[in-house]
Amino acid sequence: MRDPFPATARGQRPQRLTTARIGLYAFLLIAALFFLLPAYVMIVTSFKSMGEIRSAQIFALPHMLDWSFWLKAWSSACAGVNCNGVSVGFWNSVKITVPATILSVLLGAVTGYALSFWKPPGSKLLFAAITIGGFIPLQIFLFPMVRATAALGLYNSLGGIVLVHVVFGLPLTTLLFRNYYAAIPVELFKAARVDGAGFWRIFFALMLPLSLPMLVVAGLMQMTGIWNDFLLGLVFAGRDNLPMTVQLNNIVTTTTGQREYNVHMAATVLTALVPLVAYFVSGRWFVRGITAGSVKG
Amino acid sequence: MPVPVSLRSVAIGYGSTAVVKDFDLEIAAGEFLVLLGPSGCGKSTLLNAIAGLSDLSDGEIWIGERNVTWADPKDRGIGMVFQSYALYPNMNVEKNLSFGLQVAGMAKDQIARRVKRTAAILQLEPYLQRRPAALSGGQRQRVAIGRALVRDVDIFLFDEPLSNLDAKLRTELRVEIKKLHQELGSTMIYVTHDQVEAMTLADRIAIMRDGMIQQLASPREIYHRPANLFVAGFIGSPAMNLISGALVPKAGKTFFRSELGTVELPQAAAQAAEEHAVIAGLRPEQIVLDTASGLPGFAAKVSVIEAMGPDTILWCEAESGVFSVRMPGDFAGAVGDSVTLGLDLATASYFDSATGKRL
Amino acid sequence: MPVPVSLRSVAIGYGSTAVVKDFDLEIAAGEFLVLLGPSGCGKSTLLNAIAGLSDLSDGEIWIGERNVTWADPKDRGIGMVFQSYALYPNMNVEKNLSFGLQVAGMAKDQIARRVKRTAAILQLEPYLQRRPAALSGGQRQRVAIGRALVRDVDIFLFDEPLSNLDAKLRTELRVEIKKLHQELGSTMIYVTHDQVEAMTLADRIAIMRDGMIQQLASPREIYHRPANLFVAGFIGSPAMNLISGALVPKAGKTFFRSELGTVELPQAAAQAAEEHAVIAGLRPEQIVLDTASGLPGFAAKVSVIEAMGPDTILWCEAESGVFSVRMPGDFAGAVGDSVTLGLDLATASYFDSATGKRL
Amino acid sequence: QDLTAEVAHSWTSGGEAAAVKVISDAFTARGGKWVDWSVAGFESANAAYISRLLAGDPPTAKTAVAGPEVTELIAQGLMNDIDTAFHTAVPDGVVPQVVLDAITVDGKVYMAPTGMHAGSWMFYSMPVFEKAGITEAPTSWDEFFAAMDKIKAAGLVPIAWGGQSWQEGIVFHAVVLSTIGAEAFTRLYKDSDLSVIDTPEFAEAVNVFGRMRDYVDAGAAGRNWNDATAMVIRDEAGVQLLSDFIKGEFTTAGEKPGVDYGCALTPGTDSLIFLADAFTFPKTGNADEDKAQALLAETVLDPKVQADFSALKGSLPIRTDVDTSGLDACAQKAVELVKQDKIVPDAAMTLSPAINGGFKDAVGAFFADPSMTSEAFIEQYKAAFANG
Amino acid sequence: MVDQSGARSIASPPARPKAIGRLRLPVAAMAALTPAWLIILLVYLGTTVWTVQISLTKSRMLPSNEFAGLSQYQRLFGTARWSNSIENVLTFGVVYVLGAMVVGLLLAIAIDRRVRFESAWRTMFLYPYALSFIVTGLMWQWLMNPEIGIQATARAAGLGWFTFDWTTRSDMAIYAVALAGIWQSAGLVMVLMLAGLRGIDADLWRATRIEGIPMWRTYLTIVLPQLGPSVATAFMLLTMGAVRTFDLVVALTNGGPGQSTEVPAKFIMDSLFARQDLGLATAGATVMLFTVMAVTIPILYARDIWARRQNGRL
Ligand SMILES: Nc1ncnc2c1ncn2[C@@H]1O[C@H](COP(=O)(O)OP(=O)(O)OP(=O)(O)O)[C@@H](O)[C@H]1O
Ligand SMILES: Nc1ncnc2c1ncn2[C@@H]1O[C@H](COP(=O)(O)OP(=O)(O)OP(=O)(O)O)[C@@H](O)[C@H]1O
Ligand SMILES: [Mg+2]
Ligand SMILES: [Mg+2]
Repeated sequence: MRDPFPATARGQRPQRLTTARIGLYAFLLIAALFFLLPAYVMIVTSFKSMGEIRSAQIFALPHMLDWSFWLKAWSSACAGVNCNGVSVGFWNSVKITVPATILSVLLGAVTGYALSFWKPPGSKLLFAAITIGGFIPLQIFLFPMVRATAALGLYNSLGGIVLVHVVFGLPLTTLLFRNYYAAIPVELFKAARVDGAGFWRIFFALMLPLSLPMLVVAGLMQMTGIWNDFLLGLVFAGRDNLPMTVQLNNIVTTTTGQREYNVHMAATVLTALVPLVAYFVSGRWFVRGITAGSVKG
Repeated sequence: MPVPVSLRSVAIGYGSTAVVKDFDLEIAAGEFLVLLGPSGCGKSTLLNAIAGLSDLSDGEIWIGERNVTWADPKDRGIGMVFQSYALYPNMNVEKNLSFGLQVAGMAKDQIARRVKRTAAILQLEPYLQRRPAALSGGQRQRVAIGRALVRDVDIFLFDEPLSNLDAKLRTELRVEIKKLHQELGSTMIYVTHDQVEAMTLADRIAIMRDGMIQQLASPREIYHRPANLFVAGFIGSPAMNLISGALVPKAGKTFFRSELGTVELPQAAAQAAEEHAVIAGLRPEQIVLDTASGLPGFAAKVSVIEAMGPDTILWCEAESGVFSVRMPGDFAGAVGDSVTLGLDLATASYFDSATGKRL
Repeated sequence: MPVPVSLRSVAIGYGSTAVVKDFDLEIAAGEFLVLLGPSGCGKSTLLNAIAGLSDLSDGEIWIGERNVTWADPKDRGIGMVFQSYALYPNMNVEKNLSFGLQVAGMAKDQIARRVKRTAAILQLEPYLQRRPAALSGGQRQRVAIGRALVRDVDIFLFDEPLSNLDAKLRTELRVEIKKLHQELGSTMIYVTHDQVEAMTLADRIAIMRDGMIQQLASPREIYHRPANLFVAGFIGSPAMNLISGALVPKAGKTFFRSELGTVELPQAAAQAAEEHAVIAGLRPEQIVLDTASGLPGFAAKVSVIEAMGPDTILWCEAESGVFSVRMPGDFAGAVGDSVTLGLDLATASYFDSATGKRL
Repeated sequence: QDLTAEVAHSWTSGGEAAAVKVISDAFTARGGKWVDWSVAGFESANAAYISRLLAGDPPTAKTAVAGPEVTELIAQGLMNDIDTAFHTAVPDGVVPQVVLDAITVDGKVYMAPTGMHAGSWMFYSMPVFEKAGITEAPTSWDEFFAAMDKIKAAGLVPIAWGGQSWQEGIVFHAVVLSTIGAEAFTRLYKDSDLSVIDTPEFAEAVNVFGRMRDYVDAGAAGRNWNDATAMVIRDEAGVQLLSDFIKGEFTTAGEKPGVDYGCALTPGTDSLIFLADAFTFPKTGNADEDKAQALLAETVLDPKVQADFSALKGSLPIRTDVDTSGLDACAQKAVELVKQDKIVPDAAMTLSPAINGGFKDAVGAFFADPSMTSEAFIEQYKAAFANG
Repeated sequence: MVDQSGARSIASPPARPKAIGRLRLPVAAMAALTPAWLIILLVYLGTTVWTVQISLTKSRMLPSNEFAGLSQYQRLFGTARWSNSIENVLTFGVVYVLGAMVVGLLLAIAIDRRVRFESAWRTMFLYPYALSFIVTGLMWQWLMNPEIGIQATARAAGLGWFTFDWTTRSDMAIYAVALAGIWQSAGLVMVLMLAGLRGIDADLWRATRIEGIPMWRTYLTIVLPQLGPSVATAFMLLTMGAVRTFDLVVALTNGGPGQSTEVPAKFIMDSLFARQDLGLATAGATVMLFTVMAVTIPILYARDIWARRQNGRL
């Protein structure tokens, strides 16, 4: 340890690498190792020929950097009679994910906000029901939802799949936001009410900006969930709107057919690129001290 | 437009504990009412209830002709300064100020004008683009005041709005608030712990204690004729000097008997039909240092001298206790001096020993 | 054990804006220093820097024999009351008070004793089991004070610790803090806007403005001999009455010439080698209402009367401006009265018109 | 005329997809329009398919294992028969009776089989056998275990084991067939004659199956079949017991049958356990689609299509009258058996998925837990029938 | 709510309507909650009713109306796999939820310590969440395979004693699944906690530094309790995930070895689509649902009471 009282200390504290700091980075590195190990194997595998893969040296580096499997995964891997890789459903995925994410996050935010601050009669019951709903395995909903969307004329449509995602996202997003709002000083809400703002005004002008970090978290979660979903997309979206993951599933899953691991790895990573990029850029919205300076005490 | 506010047997509580009980208060249209009371007596709770931010457990609140007990805050025509500020952390100062106006649908240029004027009054111009987190404590408080002042409401609720401001600014803002009050004629309910503020701003002062009103009267009355011992002790700094004794009626005259001797009181001061244990209260300025004034006096010794600028407080130890005496600022005594204290018992307040009520 | 604190050409800023620049301050061991200054002048910033909570951009801080510029807050032996309280929201009052002691490894019973004593001083006993969210503003503030007081430290930093308390409690706590200071002999740095507090508590007062010290002196000196116009205007409420004029030396004597006429000044008041534009400053109590006193006078009209209890402030309009005059509390004039104001120019302060510095 | 057929299938990987292409090309050549609706993975495909049935929007055709999972839909009146198309396309007698039985309900043909897969195979690495000094593929379980001991002694893995219960189920049934014989096998799995389970032959099967635990490596649990195959290809393991579909793996690895690897029936067996894939045809309520269905059925049953499809898929044609010269050596062996009617239907074709699931549960549990007694296993296995 | 009677003399206050209770209905809030109510009532409650109803029938592949009494439940509880599944999901749930919470929280705290390249770290820890488990399950399968994975590599490097063969051992396989689960979900907990951590008032941190409270202690006793809502959220999400766990198991062990990693959701899924046993699946789902309700409702209730006590709120 360095002397905490150097007689010559002056001005800005120098950035020093304390043992605590070193420990911190060591922890992060070890954690990263644990987290990246599968990714490493995956990436390495995606460059290997099947022969190399069969040799079962999972940690070995590929003999050469062969991008062909990535190319194949993106644009020419076969699934059934279509050999267009995972790129096929990309825009469909976007078309499903964007509205479904926005709507479900908004619905969760509004619901959480109403439950946290306004507490109209029945709020507790509703919240309990929503919470319990989160435990039901989605697949149980499949048949009833099929009947319901068919009855609404939304089966096999973009609207249908978006609706389904919003419905299934409700417990998660509501939970996120209700608990987040519970930590926001209620005085803020009071002040806005005195300022004459009503339900929606307070929500949009005050609560939504204040929930930025949670919007990001909920957004990332919903986006990932919706982007990665394939069963609901398969069932509800209709053939014209099948998401990318249906193709991914068709490429990657097989019971008795061949498994081209290299292409599978590449396809998986490619499909996950959009969420990954989102994770990376979302950092700047994890703002520090978002309610700082608002209340005293 | 000035509106009256009326609280009718209002009760408010948190959970099972009642904070305010059976509270009645009529505030006239355009009145400036100051709420004074010890910390935790329920002032903020009351303001919150008037604003509609917390539910009553009993009673009614009327604003003007309307029973607003169950009305929404936004329908009550109030502006409020929160004790804890409650600034919108995501908005800069300008937005904080203009938010309420925008909600009310005011025209852009008018909003700008008002915000500008308010910011000028509060000397906030340099900070308009800052977020609350980047402001000093006093600046935050000013934003909180500004947020109420920009708005055009019938009733202003101020919860210790100037507590974190320096004396100069505080004086200036006090004058501004008074001006605003006169201009708008709005009803104002103002919580403060600053007696100068209370005395100078108030039409009437309500002294609260444990959720109940102890005295509701003009500042001058409260200061000079406190209704009971609590008010007497609460108002004035340093507090009143209290002397236990008895009123003794004798031959049509009334005498005050205490350890310090027995003195005849003028008719106006106090009267008693029979001997009566009382406590006499004397403000520090009702005690003088020399007996030349002809007042009954006794010996004491100066133990502490507090120079406070315009005046000096002497703490004098006598046999019967410690007395505080207010002297001019240029007083030139020293600790340890022997003095003779003269009590102006004729102008003193007398309280019943048992009930604490003013006689 | 009392330790001195010394700030040596300290500079502090937020981002690129410098708040405190080239700041030097020597606080003696066991001294009670009050920091006074307008809102936003950098008082809290300075306290934070002394506590080690924000980095200096330049300069050094010494506590006792140690250069603590880079030392951790916990190694500085300080206790601090935050302007924003910063209570631990998840802990009840008792835990809030005892947590620091627990962490320091103090014995259970000793902690209990200390907490009990502190809670008693602060009158917090009924609330020990409550969380901050269930406390009134003043109660929260008292917890914040308590958290600093329970600890045994060499230096206390108080950031407006009494601002949200009622006058009575404030007086009591002021006395308690003073007592504590005397008992412990710890060095105390105290930010306040309350001039009574500043005057009564301080060994010395530092008046700050824009991150710089304007005057560092005893309370009495600051009040009676402000170093410049800023200090003169900042201290005292209402502020000094300022009269522009000139000092005219003539035949070995000095005269003050203004719109109100020309008056000879006693030797002690002010001197000038040549004619010199000055501003004379008179406290409201340096103005009297009758000319019987033989002071130079002029006619004015009472425009506002503020009864403040112990005294009454008259705002009098004269041709040359508005003058505030302090009268006794039982003053019985009325608005509109014509009065003659007598100025005690002999005891007035004189400032250079150009620099604002005291002559 | 719009002969569009939306075809649901799960054949998405390499060889499978190529095989589907044979059908789709032939269908297109006949004037149809193929719309591919492929969903890999049995569960997902089924989920999606049933959903579409419920929503009243089924595809034109769907592949399935010819068996009870289709019969329920037929019983519910949701399926079209293709009796006419079938008999137009297929002369009598060219489809083995067992297969015909499987695709016929109430005297009408409802399914158009594409081919069949044979379980009860044993693939082995020639170099490993050589190294261990094994000259002949074992034909009885005693020989088998003796050979395995040799491989073990050579420091290699005797059995390349895919430790997933569905693979283990296939192996177990192959063993059962070897010990109880084709007739009893059919009685048990087709007619649910539970007395078979109580025979000593069945107990012997359990015993043999249990012994295999000693010949698998530590990493067997949960292993995919192709990873197991890779062990044989790498010549690290001796044999793999499974269906014929694993051949493709050898082929893509550039291995030659008879040179690098060998194939034989499971020791002690003389029959094949077969599983027929077939197209089924939901009622769509659309006359054009009915026509497309008939056309598709005819296409599938075309001898050329059957031959080409099987060659790519690694299966066997359902018709005995097609030109099988394009098939590999192993498949040739199988074709012979088919021609001799030495085939028994897989339990999946005769018993409900629930019962089959129960089998897998029991077999998986038994293999994973050496402490489980044969009796307990047989008890659980039998219970699966009751649950169905 | 304008009073019709106009001005009233103050001397005789109007007869107070005994309107204590809430007359003030937040109409907009109720309107805003309508979608949620609709979804809950129509979809969630509707499905629940449907599920219970189907569980009382003989449904196989398709829903049918043939009443079967409680026979599906009899079958359910007669299945060894179901009881195994319940046991497994409990073990898994505890390890997974606690593990993911702890790891996620530690990561969040580490990242919140103003580290450099924050986005990179965050993405590194979160990426597993974005990858489909069909393939990442295979990665873990490989890594944990004693013949080719970490164990083999370690042993090849001379660490002969090193053993990591959980997936192949019936007694350890469920922990292997939990490990992979933690790997997948810890990042999620991390961002959730990060969102909470970022909201903590800077002055509070200052206060703890003044009092000399060590960092770990500050996190444990001050920050963590303040993150209460975030912790609760993460806990709930993870628990929901644990109860619904399905593809993780399928991808990693497919329930094996034996039935050592079978879980109820997989049981339901298998019954639903692979085994075409709708009746049994819905019976399983019903049992799950009621179990969850039996556990959740008292917890929610207790939490509500506790919160009211703490804050002295109504
Ligand atoms: N985070 C910040 N970023 C930028 N400027 C800041 C920040 N915090 C404070 N300031 C500015 O620094 C100056 C000094 O602030 P400081 O809090 O020290 O004032 P103060 O003297 O304590 O005032 P007050 O009496 O109002 O509490 C103020 O003008 C303020 O606006
Ligand atoms: N949420 C709460 N739960 C329980 N008691 C509360 C709560 N809020 C306030 N109280 C109590 O109610 C009483 C009145 O509080 P209130 O805030 O109205 O006091 P106040 O008069 O404004 O005091 P101050 O001058 O200190 O701000 C106090 O004793 C306080 O402890
Ligand atoms: Mg208050
Ligand atoms: Mg400050």
